Amino acid sequence: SSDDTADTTTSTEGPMELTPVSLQLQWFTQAQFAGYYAAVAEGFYEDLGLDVEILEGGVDIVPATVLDAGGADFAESWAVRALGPREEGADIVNISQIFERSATLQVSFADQGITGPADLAGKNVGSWGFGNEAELYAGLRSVGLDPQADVNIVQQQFDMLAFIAGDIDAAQAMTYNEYAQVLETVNPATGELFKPEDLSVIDWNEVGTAMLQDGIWADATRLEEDAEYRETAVKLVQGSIMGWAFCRDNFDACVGHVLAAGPTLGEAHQRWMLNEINNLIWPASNGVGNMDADLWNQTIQNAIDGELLSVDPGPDAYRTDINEEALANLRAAGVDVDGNGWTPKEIELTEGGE
Amino acid sequence: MATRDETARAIARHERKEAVRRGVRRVVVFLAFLVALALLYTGYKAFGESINDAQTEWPVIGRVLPRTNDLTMPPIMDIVTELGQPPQRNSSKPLAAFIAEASLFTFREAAFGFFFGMMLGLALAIIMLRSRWIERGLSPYLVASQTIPLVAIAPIVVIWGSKSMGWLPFDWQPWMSVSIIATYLTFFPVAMNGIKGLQSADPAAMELMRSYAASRRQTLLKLQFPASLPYLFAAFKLAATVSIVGAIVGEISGGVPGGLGRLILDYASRYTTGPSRLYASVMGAAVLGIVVFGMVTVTEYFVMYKRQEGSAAP
Amino acid sequence: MIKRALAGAFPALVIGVGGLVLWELSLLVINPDGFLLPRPTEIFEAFTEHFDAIWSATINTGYIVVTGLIVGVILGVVWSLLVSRFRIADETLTPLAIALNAIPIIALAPIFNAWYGLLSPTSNQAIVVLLVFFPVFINTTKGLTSVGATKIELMDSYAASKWEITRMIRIPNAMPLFFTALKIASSLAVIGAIVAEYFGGSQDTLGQFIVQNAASGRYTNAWAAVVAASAMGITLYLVSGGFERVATPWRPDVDVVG
Amino acid sequence: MNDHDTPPSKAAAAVEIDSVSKVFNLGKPNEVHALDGIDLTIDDGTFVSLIGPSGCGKSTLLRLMGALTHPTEGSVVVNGKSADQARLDRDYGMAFQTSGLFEWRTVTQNIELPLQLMGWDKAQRKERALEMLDLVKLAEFGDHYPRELSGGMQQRVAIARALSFRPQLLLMDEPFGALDEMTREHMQTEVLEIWEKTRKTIVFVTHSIPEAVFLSNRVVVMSPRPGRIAADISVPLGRRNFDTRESQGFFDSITEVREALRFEGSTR
Amino acid sequence: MNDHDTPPSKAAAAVEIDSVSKVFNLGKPNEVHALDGIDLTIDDGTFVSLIGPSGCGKSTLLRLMGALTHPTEGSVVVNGKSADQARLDRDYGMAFQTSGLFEWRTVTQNIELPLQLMGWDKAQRKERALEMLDLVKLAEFGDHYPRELSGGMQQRVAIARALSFRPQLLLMDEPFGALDEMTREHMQTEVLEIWEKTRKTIVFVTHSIPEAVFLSNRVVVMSPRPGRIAADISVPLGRRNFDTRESQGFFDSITEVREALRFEGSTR
Ligand SMILES: Nc1ncnc2c1ncn2[C@@H]1O[C@H](COP(=O)(O)OP(=O)(O)OP(=O)(O)O)[C@@H](O)[C@H]1O
Ligand SMILES: Nc1ncnc2c1ncn2[C@@H]1O[C@H](COP(=O)(O)OP(=O)(O)OP(=O)(O)O)[C@@H](O)[C@H]1O
Ligand SMILES: [Mg+2]
Ligand SMILES: [Mg+2]
Repeated sequence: SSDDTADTTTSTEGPMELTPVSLQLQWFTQAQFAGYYAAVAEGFYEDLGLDVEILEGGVDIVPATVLDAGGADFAESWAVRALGPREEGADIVNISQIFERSATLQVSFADQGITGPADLAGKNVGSWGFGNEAELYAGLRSVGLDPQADVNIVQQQFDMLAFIAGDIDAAQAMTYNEYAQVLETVNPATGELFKPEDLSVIDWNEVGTAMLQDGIWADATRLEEDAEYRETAVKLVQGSIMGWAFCRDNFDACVGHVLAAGPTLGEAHQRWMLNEINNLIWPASNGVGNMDADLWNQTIQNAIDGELLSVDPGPDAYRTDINEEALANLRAAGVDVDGNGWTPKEIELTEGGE
Repeated sequence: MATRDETARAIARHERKEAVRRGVRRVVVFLAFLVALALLYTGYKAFGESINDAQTEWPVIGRVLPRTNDLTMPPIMDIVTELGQPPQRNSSKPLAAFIAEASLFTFREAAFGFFFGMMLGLALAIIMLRSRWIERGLSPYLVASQTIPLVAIAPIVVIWGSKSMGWLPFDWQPWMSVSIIATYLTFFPVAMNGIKGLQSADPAAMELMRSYAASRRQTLLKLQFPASLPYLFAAFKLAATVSIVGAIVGEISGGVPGGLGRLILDYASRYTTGPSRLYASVMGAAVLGIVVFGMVTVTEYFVMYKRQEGSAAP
Repeated sequence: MIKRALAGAFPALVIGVGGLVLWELSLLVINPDGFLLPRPTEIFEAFTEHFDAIWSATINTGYIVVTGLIVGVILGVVWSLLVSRFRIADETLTPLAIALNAIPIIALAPIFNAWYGLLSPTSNQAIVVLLVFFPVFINTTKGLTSVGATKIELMDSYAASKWEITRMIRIPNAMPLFFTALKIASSLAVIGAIVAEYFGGSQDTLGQFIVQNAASGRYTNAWAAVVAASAMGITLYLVSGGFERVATPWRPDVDVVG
Repeated sequence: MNDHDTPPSKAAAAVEIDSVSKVFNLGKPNEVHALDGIDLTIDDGTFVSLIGPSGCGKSTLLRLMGALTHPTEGSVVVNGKSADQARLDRDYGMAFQTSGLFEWRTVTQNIELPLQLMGWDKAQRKERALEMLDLVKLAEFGDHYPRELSGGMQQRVAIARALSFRPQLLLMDEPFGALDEMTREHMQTEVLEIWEKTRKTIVFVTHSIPEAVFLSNRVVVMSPRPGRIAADISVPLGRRNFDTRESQGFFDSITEVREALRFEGSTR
Repeated sequence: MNDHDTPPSKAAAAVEIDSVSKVFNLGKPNEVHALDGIDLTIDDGTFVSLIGPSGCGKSTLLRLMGALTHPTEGSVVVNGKSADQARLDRDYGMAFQTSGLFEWRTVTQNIELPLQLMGWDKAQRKERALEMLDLVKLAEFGDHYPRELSGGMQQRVAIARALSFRPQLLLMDEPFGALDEMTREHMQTEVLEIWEKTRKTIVFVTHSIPEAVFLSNRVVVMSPRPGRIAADISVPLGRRNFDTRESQGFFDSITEVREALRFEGSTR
């Protein structure tokens, strides 16, 4: 259908011709993707000559697959969730690694006394799969535990009930989503919301087994052969980074853009999420989006150990030229792409996250 | 003759009245039964805590009894009040309206899926009717096709839908892919019952058509198809509810927003912060299922009532 | 006998092998780098490579399928015995069954998980039971109630009791329809279990194997597990057909398929 | 006149029907007066046929005798007791137009059915079933399922079943209605043979005039709704044989019954 | 002898069957020799009955005439052309034991079915259907559905349907087999009336000797498998009326057919 729309836009838009671009997200609309929504709403893409259509993700939607199948021009994906299909033959490449940090936690009730990976031995440990397990497995192995034998890995549902009900001792949770959900739930024992003090978390960034999460991926061959597409890629990255910078500097307005895009969770929850997402990006040690080779290698090693990948994808799996070009353009225009001044906010959660 | 017609009409009127009376009685009894079920649910909750202990004590029964607290089994009144309240603070639309809109959306997907599934099923049945060989060769795979879990094909369909439907004169919408997933579930009962129904035409009537030198098409349209209607309606009833299942699974795994599937997934994923919302949307799905079932049943009544079996007038 | 069975299976074999070859060739020609729908040979390779994992997942899923199937069938039969015997049961349980069937059962998966806990197999079994129950109930009820009036009158003339009538007429009369339902139910059970597994629980199941592999783009592995699931469905279907032959010896050639 | 026409000397009444009326759906718009003021006494050991146009109440009358339905007015006495009591005492056997065999039981098992219900033990049942199979000349077919038998053979099994527990009274409702004429004539001969051997009382409903005449001592002709007894014709044909069907007496009786029927049929 | 027995003077052959044999499942273990060396010529305008024990091949012979099946050996010529050609030319109408009415069509629509298939326009169809309804005396029932009609009325509709396009040849396979005796006799009279009005050739399969004798100019008696023609009896009864059934000639013809059948039946 992209051909059709190209034709129609040519005939109706007149002189100011926008290039239609689609970006496949990896989950439903929420503040995790605030930068892209903001870039659309604030006209950053349009100023660069792009007409960006944001495609919502789903449970079984693999952005890399959609990208490879031609269902989208670019994809927003975790590194491992894109490298798996790539190993199967998807012709894709990472062009910008937006998130620098991992948001995955292993949450348990404080009274369980689980403070590090070693404490997970013999426990019911929740995991969603989908590549999320690699950090956990690597963390367990780092303290000498065998993920298959020494813990009981449980397939987690989409909600935290199994954790609250005690079926799962240590549940997987994203800082920006499920962790907040627990804090939005009434503790049946006290009649009040759960408090951070009730919980203890294992942060994989601290354990040192974190893996790269959200980045932007593109069609590898098209980048090589199609100069126009490469130009579009630079513009997309440039506009997206502007969006993320906007969300860092205009917190409330950015939340407004997300809410306008129609998330299903409420405002308080989106505020919490955006704050946590900003934490994953800012401060950007190397200019936002630039690949940290050490983290890349750590990601690959964890994935291979966890049998998510069978071989090292090699240096062709990501390229930095496009992001660098975008950063250069942005720096020239005076945009702060490092965010060194970023400080997290205090967000108050409400029951149900409304 | 006139008086006989009159008595016949009087009898018909009486029978219709009887049928209505029976129908009303059925509805009333069933509603009463639903109330009883609601009471049972509430009553069970009241004893819940002690039963929860039994879960570990009683070996088999304990496993079948749900554990209960307000999180796993929200009070019925909570569900009812939740329906009237907006699920999001930044909008005043009550949950009931959300569910109704989502139901309509899912209904559209299911309706298209039902339609195409019906077409595909009939086409397959007609192909199988052509030769016993094809029927024998194909039917095991029709059965096998239904053992392929939807979750495996849903993403493929959604991706292919957006990718390869560009040639169509209209823009391919994600919900259309969901309709295709619904089609996948719907065609099966129609094809299986369709072939049985088409073959059910009285052999004598088939010979009659042959004696008129009727073409295959004429035989199909004038005899075999009408003869298969009772079988087809049985299949349609199954297909109607199954198309809803297909639409919901398709929405969930294909990531298509707007329908009941997404609503259920959303409310499931934040279950702990509002279990009654999930219960309400599941009930929405139930009501939708019952409505489409009812629609087929009513259609069946109007198409078939003329040929209801009845003793020949003596 | 065996020769006839083989002759009966011949068209299916031809279409099956032909379909596989066509699938393989057309993917080789049209879509050489596509991996959404892998070629049969690739699926076979993945199947052998991951045989251990798929096998243990099949065992775990199979347990849910078979137990759920058994309980669902028992529930369906008991339910229809009640409905065919007591009018009040007919007036309450029949519409309830129809309503239950109209509910997209998978929508109940999250609720069952809440009820029974993520670690208990009961929640997945409950899904299977509900899916299986309906066709068994509908068909068995039809079989139990569609007994010719002459047969009942004959039993009345022998002053037979209600239970004797049920045991000697209604139940045998319901057998053929019951087995038709059992065949439908056996493939439903597989689908039900896999969709239920999709909503969490143990990771070592076919449903999770499919979802996890599909979610990371390894469709070939996912399809290998799909093959295992289909094989399980077809096996159950054929086993039901076998039971049918044994249990209804008075019927001529019961077509195992269809 | 020979043996065939003489009821056993005791001449006790097997069935006494006294001013019986039967109304279906009483008081509703679809009320049907099926029978009206029927008086009928059937002597022990006689073979009585009921004949009449479709819907005249033949089956209803038969079912009243068998206590499968009850009269709106009047009384039915069977073997000196109420019909219901007779049913509970298993005083009669029944056979219908469709053989009503249970397709899931073999021929032997079908014949054993009433014996099983009466709690006979296995050996006894087996013995009696073999005896019955001999009587209806199906000894080799004991282990077959009904579908493997022709229509006529199925009817013979049904008759064997009805006779298996030696009921006093045999009620048959168009048992040969579904057979072709040739098979039918053959079956008629067989039933007569059985009747002559056992001398049970038989009440036989039929639509066929030659059948009624050929089989019975007495043909009861009924008129259409409300069913009444229009004529009660005795058939003095003596012991039947192959030539009976071509004898003048046979044709005369046929004409007599036809006249009685035509007169009644003309009201239609 | 009067009009009833005289075929029209032209006496062309409507059906010529020449040394026809029919074997089902040829060469398979379940091979059945249904017909063997049948020679039969039916003159135009005659009413011929086929009678014989069940399974002797009556229906098969009829279906051969109608080109619904084909002979293994020999030839079937209808109206001077091959049976298949006759079928394509719509030379004949058929009526079966079960009326075979389409329950989803009204009486009129049922009668119009063959006309519709032949592409007649609406007005023509309507007109012909009304004419046919008159012929079978069901003018008031045009808009009724079959289930609202009695069995006899349904059969009359089926006959009207078979006649609607004025076929040369009417093939009827036990059309009254499912009716009770009284209704059956009534229908026989009606068919004769229609035959006398239209003077079509009718081939009529039946199991009933009186029916065959009452209706036809000629009764063809068949022997059981392999089906052969055992006797060809002409029935010189003249124009039929109420008294025919009680006439000596009628009983004589019945006896003649019975003897022919008994002789053949004895091989069973
Ligand atoms: N259970 C019933 N409810 C209502 N009407 C009935 C019932 N049983 C019989 N009738 C009516 O009573 C009348 C007599 O019926 P019955 O079956 O005794 O006739 P029959 O003489 O046996 O007819 P046939 O020769 O067709 O068997 C018929 O008009 C029939 O419609
Ligand atoms: N399609 C067929 N395949 C195999 N055998 C057949 C087929 N049709 C008929 N026969 C056999 O041919 C023989 C003659 O059958 P047909 O139906 O002509 O007999 P019929 O005289 O009409 O019998 P009935 O009086 O029972 O209708 C029978 O033995 C029958 O089993
Ligand atoms: Mg009757
Ligand atoms: Mg025949």
